[in-house]
Amino acid sequence: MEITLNHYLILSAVLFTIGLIGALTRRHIIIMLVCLEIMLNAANLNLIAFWHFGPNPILLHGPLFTLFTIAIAATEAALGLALVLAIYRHFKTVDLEQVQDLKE
Amino acid sequence: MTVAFYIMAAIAVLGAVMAIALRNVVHAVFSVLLFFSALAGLFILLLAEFIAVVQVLVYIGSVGILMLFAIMLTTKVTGDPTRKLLSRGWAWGGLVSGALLLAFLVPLITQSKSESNSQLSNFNPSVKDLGLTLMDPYFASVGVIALLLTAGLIAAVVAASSASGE
Amino acid sequence: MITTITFIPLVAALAIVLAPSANRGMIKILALVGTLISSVLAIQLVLHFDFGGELQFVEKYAWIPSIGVDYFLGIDGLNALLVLLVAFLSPIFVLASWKVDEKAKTYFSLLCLQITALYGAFTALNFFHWFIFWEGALVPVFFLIKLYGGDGRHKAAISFFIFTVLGSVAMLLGVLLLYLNTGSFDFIELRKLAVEGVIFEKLGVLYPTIFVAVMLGLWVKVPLFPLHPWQAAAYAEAPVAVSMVLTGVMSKMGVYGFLRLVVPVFPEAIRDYSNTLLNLTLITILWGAFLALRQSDIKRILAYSSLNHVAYCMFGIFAVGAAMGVDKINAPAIAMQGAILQMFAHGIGASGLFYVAGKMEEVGGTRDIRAFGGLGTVMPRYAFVFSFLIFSSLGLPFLAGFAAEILIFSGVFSIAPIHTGFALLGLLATAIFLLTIIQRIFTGKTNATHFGATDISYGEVLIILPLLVLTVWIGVAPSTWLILSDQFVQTLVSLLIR
Amino acid sequence: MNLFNFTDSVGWLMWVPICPLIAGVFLALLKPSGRVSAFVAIAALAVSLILSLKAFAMTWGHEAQIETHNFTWMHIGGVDLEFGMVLNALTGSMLAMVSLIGLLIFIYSWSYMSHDDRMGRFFCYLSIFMVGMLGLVVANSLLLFFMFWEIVGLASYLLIGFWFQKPSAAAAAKKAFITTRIGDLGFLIGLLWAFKATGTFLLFDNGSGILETTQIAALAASENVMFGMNTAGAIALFLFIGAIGKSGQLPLHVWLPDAMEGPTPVSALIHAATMVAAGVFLVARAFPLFIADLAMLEVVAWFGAFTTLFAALVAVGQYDIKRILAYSTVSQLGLMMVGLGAGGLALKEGGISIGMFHLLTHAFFKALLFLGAGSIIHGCNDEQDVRLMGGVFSKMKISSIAYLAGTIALCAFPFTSGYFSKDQILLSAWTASGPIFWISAIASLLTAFYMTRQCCYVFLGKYRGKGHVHESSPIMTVPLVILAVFAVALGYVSEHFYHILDYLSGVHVHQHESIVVIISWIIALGGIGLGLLVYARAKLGIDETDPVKKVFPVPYRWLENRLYADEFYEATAFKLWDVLAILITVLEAIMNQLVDFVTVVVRNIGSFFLNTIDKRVIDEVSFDGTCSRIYNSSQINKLIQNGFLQGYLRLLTGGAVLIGILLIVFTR
Amino acid sequence: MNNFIDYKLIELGQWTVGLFNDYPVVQILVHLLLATLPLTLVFMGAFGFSTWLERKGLARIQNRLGPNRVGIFGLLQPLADGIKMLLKEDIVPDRSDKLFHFLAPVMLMVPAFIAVGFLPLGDGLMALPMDSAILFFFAVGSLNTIAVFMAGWSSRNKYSLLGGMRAVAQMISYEIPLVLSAVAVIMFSGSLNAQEIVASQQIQSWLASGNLVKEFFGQILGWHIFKPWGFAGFIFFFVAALAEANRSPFDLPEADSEIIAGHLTEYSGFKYAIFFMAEYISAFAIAGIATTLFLGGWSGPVIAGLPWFIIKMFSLFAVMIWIRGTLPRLRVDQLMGYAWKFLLPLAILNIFVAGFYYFAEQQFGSLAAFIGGWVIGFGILQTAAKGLSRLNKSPTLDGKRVYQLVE
Repeated sequence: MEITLNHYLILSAVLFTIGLIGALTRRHIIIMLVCLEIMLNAANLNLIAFWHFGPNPILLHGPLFTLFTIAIAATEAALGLALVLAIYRHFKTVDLEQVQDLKE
Repeated sequence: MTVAFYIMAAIAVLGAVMAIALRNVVHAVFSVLLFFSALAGLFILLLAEFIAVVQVLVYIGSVGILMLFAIMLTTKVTGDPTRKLLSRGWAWGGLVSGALLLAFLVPLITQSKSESNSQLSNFNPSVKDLGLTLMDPYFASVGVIALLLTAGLIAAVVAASSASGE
Repeated sequence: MITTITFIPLVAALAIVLAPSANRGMIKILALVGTLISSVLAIQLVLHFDFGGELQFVEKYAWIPSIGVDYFLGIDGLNALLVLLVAFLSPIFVLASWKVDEKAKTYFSLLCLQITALYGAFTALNFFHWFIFWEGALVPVFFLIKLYGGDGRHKAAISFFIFTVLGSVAMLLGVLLLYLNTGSFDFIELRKLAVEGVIFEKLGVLYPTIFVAVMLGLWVKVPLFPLHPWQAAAYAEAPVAVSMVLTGVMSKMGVYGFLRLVVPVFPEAIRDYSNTLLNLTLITILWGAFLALRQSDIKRILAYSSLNHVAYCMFGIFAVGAAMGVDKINAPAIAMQGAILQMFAHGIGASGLFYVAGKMEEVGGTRDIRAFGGLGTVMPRYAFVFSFLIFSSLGLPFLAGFAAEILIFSGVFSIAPIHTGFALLGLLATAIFLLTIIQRIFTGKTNATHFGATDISYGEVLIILPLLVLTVWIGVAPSTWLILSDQFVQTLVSLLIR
Repeated sequence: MNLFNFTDSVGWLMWVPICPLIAGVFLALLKPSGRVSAFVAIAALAVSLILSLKAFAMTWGHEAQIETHNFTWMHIGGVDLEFGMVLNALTGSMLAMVSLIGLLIFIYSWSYMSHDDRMGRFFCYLSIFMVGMLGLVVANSLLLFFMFWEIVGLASYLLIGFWFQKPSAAAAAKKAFITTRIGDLGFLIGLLWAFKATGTFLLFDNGSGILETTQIAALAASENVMFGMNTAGAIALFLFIGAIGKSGQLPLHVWLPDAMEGPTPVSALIHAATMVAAGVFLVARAFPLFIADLAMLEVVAWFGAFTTLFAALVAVGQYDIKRILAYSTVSQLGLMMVGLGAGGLALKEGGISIGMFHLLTHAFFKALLFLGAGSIIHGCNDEQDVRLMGGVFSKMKISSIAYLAGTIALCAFPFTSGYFSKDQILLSAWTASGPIFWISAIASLLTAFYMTRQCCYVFLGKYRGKGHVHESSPIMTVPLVILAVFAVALGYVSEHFYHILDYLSGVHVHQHESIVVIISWIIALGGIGLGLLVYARAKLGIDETDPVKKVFPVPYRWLENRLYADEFYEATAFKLWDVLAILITVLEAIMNQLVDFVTVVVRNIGSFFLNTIDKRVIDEVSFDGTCSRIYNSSQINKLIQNGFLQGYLRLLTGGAVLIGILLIVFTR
Repeated sequence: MNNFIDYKLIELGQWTVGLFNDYPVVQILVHLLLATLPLTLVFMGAFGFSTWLERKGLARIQNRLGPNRVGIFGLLQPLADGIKMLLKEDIVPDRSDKLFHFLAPVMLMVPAFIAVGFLPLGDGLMALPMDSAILFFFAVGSLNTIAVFMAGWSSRNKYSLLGGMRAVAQMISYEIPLVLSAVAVIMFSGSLNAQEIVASQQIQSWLASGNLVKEFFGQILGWHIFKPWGFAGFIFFFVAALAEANRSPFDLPEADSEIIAGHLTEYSGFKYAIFFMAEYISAFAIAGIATTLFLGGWSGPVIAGLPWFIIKMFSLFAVMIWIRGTLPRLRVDQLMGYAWKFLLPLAILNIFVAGFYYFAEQQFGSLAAFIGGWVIGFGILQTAAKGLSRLNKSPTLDGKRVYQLVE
C-alpha cells in the first residue's frame, strides 16, 4: 500500500494525542515537558508531511517552518527546564500536584 | 518505503508511549530520544535531510541532554521512583485527550482527500537551497528567531540562577 | 506635538517610579532629562509659532462626544508665552531641588507630574480636560508641601488644599451650569458664543451667579484680596522648588484662567463689575505690599510681594473692562499686554527670588532676615544675584519687572487714573520692603555665625543665570515676547470694547 | 537703527551712554584688577567725552535746531512705543559738562580709591552712573528719560552704600533711593498722564512730540484739570515732583545730606554736579510744559526759593565739611529752580538759560569744592568735622587754593562764574516777584556767610586734629586745578556770556537792572565780610561754642539739628506708614484666624463623612456588602481556579473537544 | 593524475557490485558491505596500531621503552591485549540498569563508526557520500554524549555518574566552538559536502595550468590552514576536538586520580574494550574531519589521495599523543570557562574574519588578501585572544601559599 499524506497525518495525530495524554495525566513535571516536546514534534511531522505532499515543495516552506519551530522548541525546552529548576528549588519537589501556589 | 515508514512509525509510537508510560523518568527520557530518532528517520523518508540532521542535533544532542540534566539536578541521582505515576484526576485528562483525537483529529483527517503523489521526485532540495531561502526572503524571521534564542538563553540563565541566589 | 511635550515629564515620572530608589543620581538625571526634552520641544514649538495667526498646533480628537468633551489642545497668543514660561522654568525647578535627597523618588516623580499638569493646564482648550490638569497641578503641590515643607507645613498644606479645592468646586459648578445652558465645554466655542451675545441671553438671571462662581476658583488661585490667606503660608512652608512652582507658574494659572475663561466668556460682567473688580485688585496690591512691610520671614515677604505683583496682572486685565473705548493709544491693549508680560516677567523673577531665598535658609538655617547681616562681604556673588532679582522685582528699568509694570500702568492710567495713583503707592512700599531685605541681609557688620558661609557655587549661578539673562532680555527688548500675544490681545480687546 | 552712522543722523548719540555701559558690563563680568578697571572706565568715558564735545560743537551756533533720532521699542495693539535721542543746545551743553566733570572725577577717584580693594566695583558703579546720566541727557522720550533717571537712582544707591559694611551708609543708601522714588512716582504719573493726553512718549517728533507746539497748545487748551491748572500744568506739576525728589528740594531734601556717606568723588559727581542737577535738567527739558501754565512756574520758583533759604540756614549750623557742602548744594539747586521759575515768568523760553547757566557753573565749582573737601579730608586723615581741622592752608597749598577758588565762585564773588549765573537769577527774580527775589538774596548772603565760616574753620588757626596734614597726590590735585580754572574762568567769558544764555535757551536773552547788580555785589562781599568778622578772630574748636551760637543759642540749636526735618518725618510720614502696615497686618491675622476656622470646619465635615456616612452607608451596606456577595459567589469559581496546572490544561483540551464536536455537528 | 589508487579502488568496488547485477537484493547487501566492511576492518586495525603507537610514544616521551615483548618492537601487543580483554569476565553491577549498561558501549561505538563513514578518504572515496556530510558528522558526533551519559548513569555508581555528567557537560560545551570553527570553512567553501570542501582547498587554476611546479604547490597552498582564519580555526577546532574526544588534557571524565575513570569504572572486559575502541575511533574521526576541513583532506602532491589522508590523520593523532605526554590535565572550572569564555568568542570572531577574507579575496585578489589577511586578520584574532585571556585571568591569590603537610 502506498504511503499517503493521511498516513502521516494519522501518525502525527496519534503521536500528538499520546503527548497530550501524557501531559494531562502524568504528575512528573519533567515528563510533562517531555510530552510537550512530543506534541511539538508531532506537529513538525505534520508540517514536513504537508510540504512533501503539498503542491509547491520547491518553495521549501515546510522545512523552513519546521526549522523555526525547532528553534522555538529548543528555546522553550531550555526555558522550561530552567523553570523546572527554579520550581524545584522553590518547592523542593517536581510533583505537579504540589505546585499549586497559583491558587492563592 | 512503505516498510520503512511502518517501522519508523512503530518505533515512534512505541517511543512516545514508553515515554509517557515508564515509571523511571530517565528511561522515559531515553525512550523519547528513541522517538526523536524515529522521527528523524521519518524526515529522511520525507526527503527532508537537513531537518533530520537538525532533529538529531537539537533534540537528541541538546534537548534530550538538557532533560537528563534537569532530572539529575532535580531528583535524586537514581531518578525519582515516584509514589504515584499519575496525577489527581488523571482519568479526566485521558478522557479528554482521547476525545480530542476521536472527535477532532481523526474525523478531520479522514474527511480530507488523501494525497499520495509527491512533487519532490524530480527535485532534490539541497541544504544550499534551504540556506538561500532562509537568508533571502526569510531573513527577518531568522533575525527574530536569533533574537528569540538569545532572549531565551538569557532568560533560562536568569531563571535557573536567580533562584540559587536565595 | 503638544501632547508629547505635556506627557514627557509624566513618562519621566513613571521612569522615576520604576528606578531604584537608592540611585538618587539617576532619579534626578531622569527628571532633568524629561523636563529638558519637554522644554526644548516647547521652545522649538513656540519658535515655529506664527505671530499673526490664530489658534495653532491644534490637536483635537473627540473624547466623550456625548457631552461635548474633546481632547483639544492648541497654542494661541495667550498661552504661547506661558508655555514658554513653563519650558524655561521646569528644568530650573528640577535643578533647584537637586539637593533633595530624602525620599527623592517621591519628590521628583511628583515634581515631574506637576510639570505635566502645568503644560496641560496651559494648553488645554476644553474645560473638561483643562480642569483635570488644573486639579492635577494641585495634588502634587499638596503632597510636596505636606511631605517636604518647613515646620508649619501641615497647616499650610491643608489650608492651601481646602481653599483651592473649594474654589475649584465653585468653578466646576459654575462651568457645569454654563454647559447646561450653552452645551459647550470648548473655550473657543464659548468665546464665539459670547461674542454673539448668546451666553448673556441664555443665562439670563443666572448670569451673575455663574460669573461669580467661575471667578471664585480663579480668584483663589491667583489669589486676590479676600481669598488670599492660604497663600503666604503655603509659599513660605513649601520647599524651595515648590515655592518656585507656586509663585512662578501656579499663580499664573489663575491669571491665565481669567484671560481664557472669564474675560472672553463674560465680557458683559467684566464691564459691569469692573469698578468693584478694580477696587478689590487695588486692595490686594496695597494689602500685599503693606503686609510685606511688617514681615521678617524672607519667604513670607516674597509671598506677599508675589501677591502684590500678580495683582498688577489682574489690575491690567480688569482695567480693560472699565475702558470706555479705544482712544489713540489703545490703552486696553497696552494694559492687557502688560498683564501678560507681567505674568512672564514675574514668573521668571519671582522663581529666581524664591530660589535665592532658599539658599539663604541653607546658609543661615532660618528664614528670619533679622538673623542675618553683612552677607555681602562674605558672599558677593550671592549678593549680586539676589540684588539683581530684587531690583528687577521693584521695577528697575531695563529689567523685566519695569517693562511689564510700565505697560500696565500706561494702559490703566488712561482708563482709571485714580486707581493707578493708589497702585503706585504699592510700588513705593515694594521698594521699601525689598530694599529692607537687602539692607538687613547684605549690609552692615557680618554676623559672626556667617563668617564661614560659602558663596553660591558657579553651578548654582548657572542654574540662576538663565533667569537673569531672561530678566534683562525682557527688560531691554520686551517686544520679543510681546509679539507672541499681540494678535490675541487685539482680538480680545476688540471683543470687550464695543 | 544704524549705530555706526556718525554723520547724518544723531543715532550715534547712543554711543555716548553705550561706551560707559560697555565698560560697566566689562568690569562687572570680568572683575579685572583695580588699576585695569580704572583704566577701562576712564578710557570709555574719554570716548564719551569726545563724542559729547562733538555734540556740543554741532549745537554751538545752531541753538534753535533740534535733531532727533527715534526708533520703536515696543509695538502694541497697533501703537508704537517709541524711544529716541535728541540733540539740541540743552543736550550738547549738558553732555559736555557731565562727561567732562565725570572724566575729571574718574581720574581723581583713581587715586582716591586706590587703597580700596573693591576699586573695580567702584568704577563699575561709576560707569553705570555715567550710562544713566548721559542716557538721560540724550533721551528724546519721556519714558526713556525716566528709565535712565531710575538707573541714575540705582547707581546713586549703590555708590552711597558702597561701604555697605557701615550700617549708616546702607541706611543712607536706602533712604536716598526711597525718598527719590517718592518723587519718581510723581514723575511716573506725570509721564503716564502725558502719554494718555498725547499718545506718545516722544519729546520731539517732527511736530507731534510732547514738547512741540501743537501738542502743548492742545494740552494748554484744557482748563482747570487739577487745582485750577490746565493739563500741561498738571503734567508739569507731577514732573516737578520727580524733580523735587531728585534735586533734593524742600519736602524731599532729607536724603541728600545723608548721601554724603558715600565716597567723596561720588558726592562730587553725583550729589553735587550731575545727578541732583538732573531734576533741574528735567524742568529745563520739559520747560514748554511749565511755560504753558504760569501758575506752575510760580510753584517752581516758590519751591526753589524756600529750599534755597532753608538749606542755607541749615548749612550755617553744620560742622561736617561735606554736610555743609551738601546743604549748600540743596540751596544752590533751589536757586536754580528759582532761576527756572522766575526766569520763565520773566523771560518765557529764556528761563531755561537762567537756570541752566547756574547749573553748569555750579557743577564746576561744586565739584571742585567736593573734590577739594575730599582732598582735605584725605589730608587730615579722614577727618570730616571742621572743628577738628584748622591751619590746613599752609599744609595743603594747591588743594586749599583750589578750594578757595571754588568758594569765591559759590559766594558769587564778582566776576567769578558764580557771580554771573547768580546775578542772572536774581535779575529774573527781581522782574518776576519781589518776595522771591528777597528770599533768594538772603539765601545768597547766607551762602557767602557759611562758606566763609567754613573756610575760617578749615584754613585758619592751628591744626586741631590728630596726626599730620599732608598734600594729596598729583592725580588728585590736577583735576582740582582744572576745575578751579573752570570755576573762575567761566566768568571771564563774560563777553560771550549772553551768547551762552542765547545758546542755552535758543531765544535771545537780555536783562539788566543796575540795582540788582549792586545788591548782588553787596550780598557777596557782605556775606564774606560778615563771616570774616564773626569767625576770623574767634576761637574755634570742638570744645568751643560756635560764635553765632553764643549770640542766638536757641535758633542755632534748631539749625544744628537741621530744623528737625528728619524728626518731623519720623513723627508723621513714617508713623502713618507704620500704622497702616500694622493695621493691615492685624487684619490679615484676623483673616488667618478665619482661614483656620474654615479649615477646621471643612475637616470636621470631612470626618463626619468619613465616620458616619462612609462607614455606615458605603462600607457596610453598599460597597462591602456587594463585595462579600461577590466573594461568596466566587467559591464555585474557586474550584476551577485551583492553581493546578494540569487542571487548566484539561479544561483547555475539553474546550478544544467541544469546538471539534460543534464543528462536526455544524459542518454536517 | 596522481590519485590513481583512489580511482582504482572505486573501480574495484564498482566492478564487484556489477557482479551481482542480476540479484538486486544481494547487490544492495554487497554494496553495503563494500562500503562498511573495509572501513570497519581498516579502522579496527588502525585502532590496534594506534594503541601501540600511543604507548610507545608516551614511553619515549617519559624516557622508557614501552611495550617491547610481544612481537618486534612489541607490535603484537595490541593483539595480546585484545585477546586478554575478550577473555576477561564481564562484570555487571547488581543494582545497575542492565539494559542501559549493555547499550552504552554499543551506543558509543555505532556513531563513531558512522562518523568515520563521512570521511572523504580519497578522491571520490567515501563510504556515505551524502550532500551534507559535515553536518551529519556533527549530528552523529553529538550522540556520543548520550552514550557516555548512559554509561555513567546506568552503572549506579557515584563516580560513574559524576564522570558521565562531566563528560556530557564538557562535550556539549566544546561542541559549540567545534562547530563554529568549522562554520568558517563551510562558509568559505560554500558547501557541506566533504568532497567539495576538499576540492575547494586545491587551487584549481594552478592544477589546470599544466605547469608541474604549479600543480605541485596548487595541491598544498590551498589548504585552509595556510589562511589566517583557517590557521586560527584549525587551532580552535583541534583544541575543541581534543575535548570532544575526551583526550588529554581534557580527559577529565576519565580522570583516574579524581573519579576513578568516571563512567568507565564499572566496565570491564569486552565492553571496556569497545569503549576504548570507540573512543579511539572517535579520535580518528575527528582528526580525519580536521584534516578534511583544514589540512586539505586527501589533497596532496605526488602520491595518491588515500595515503595522504591517512598520513595527515595519523600525524594529527600523533600530535594528540604528543600533547597527552606533555600537558597536565585541566581543572574542571577552567575547562568550562575555557570553552565558553575563550574559544566561543574567538570562534565567532573567526567567522567574521573569514567572511572579510572571502570578500577581500574577491575584491583585491588572492595574493593581496593572503598577505593582508595574515597581517590584519590574524592581528585581530591575536589581539582578541590576548584580550580575552586577560579578561579571563582569575584573580591572583595574595599571600604565600601554605603547604600544611610539608612544612
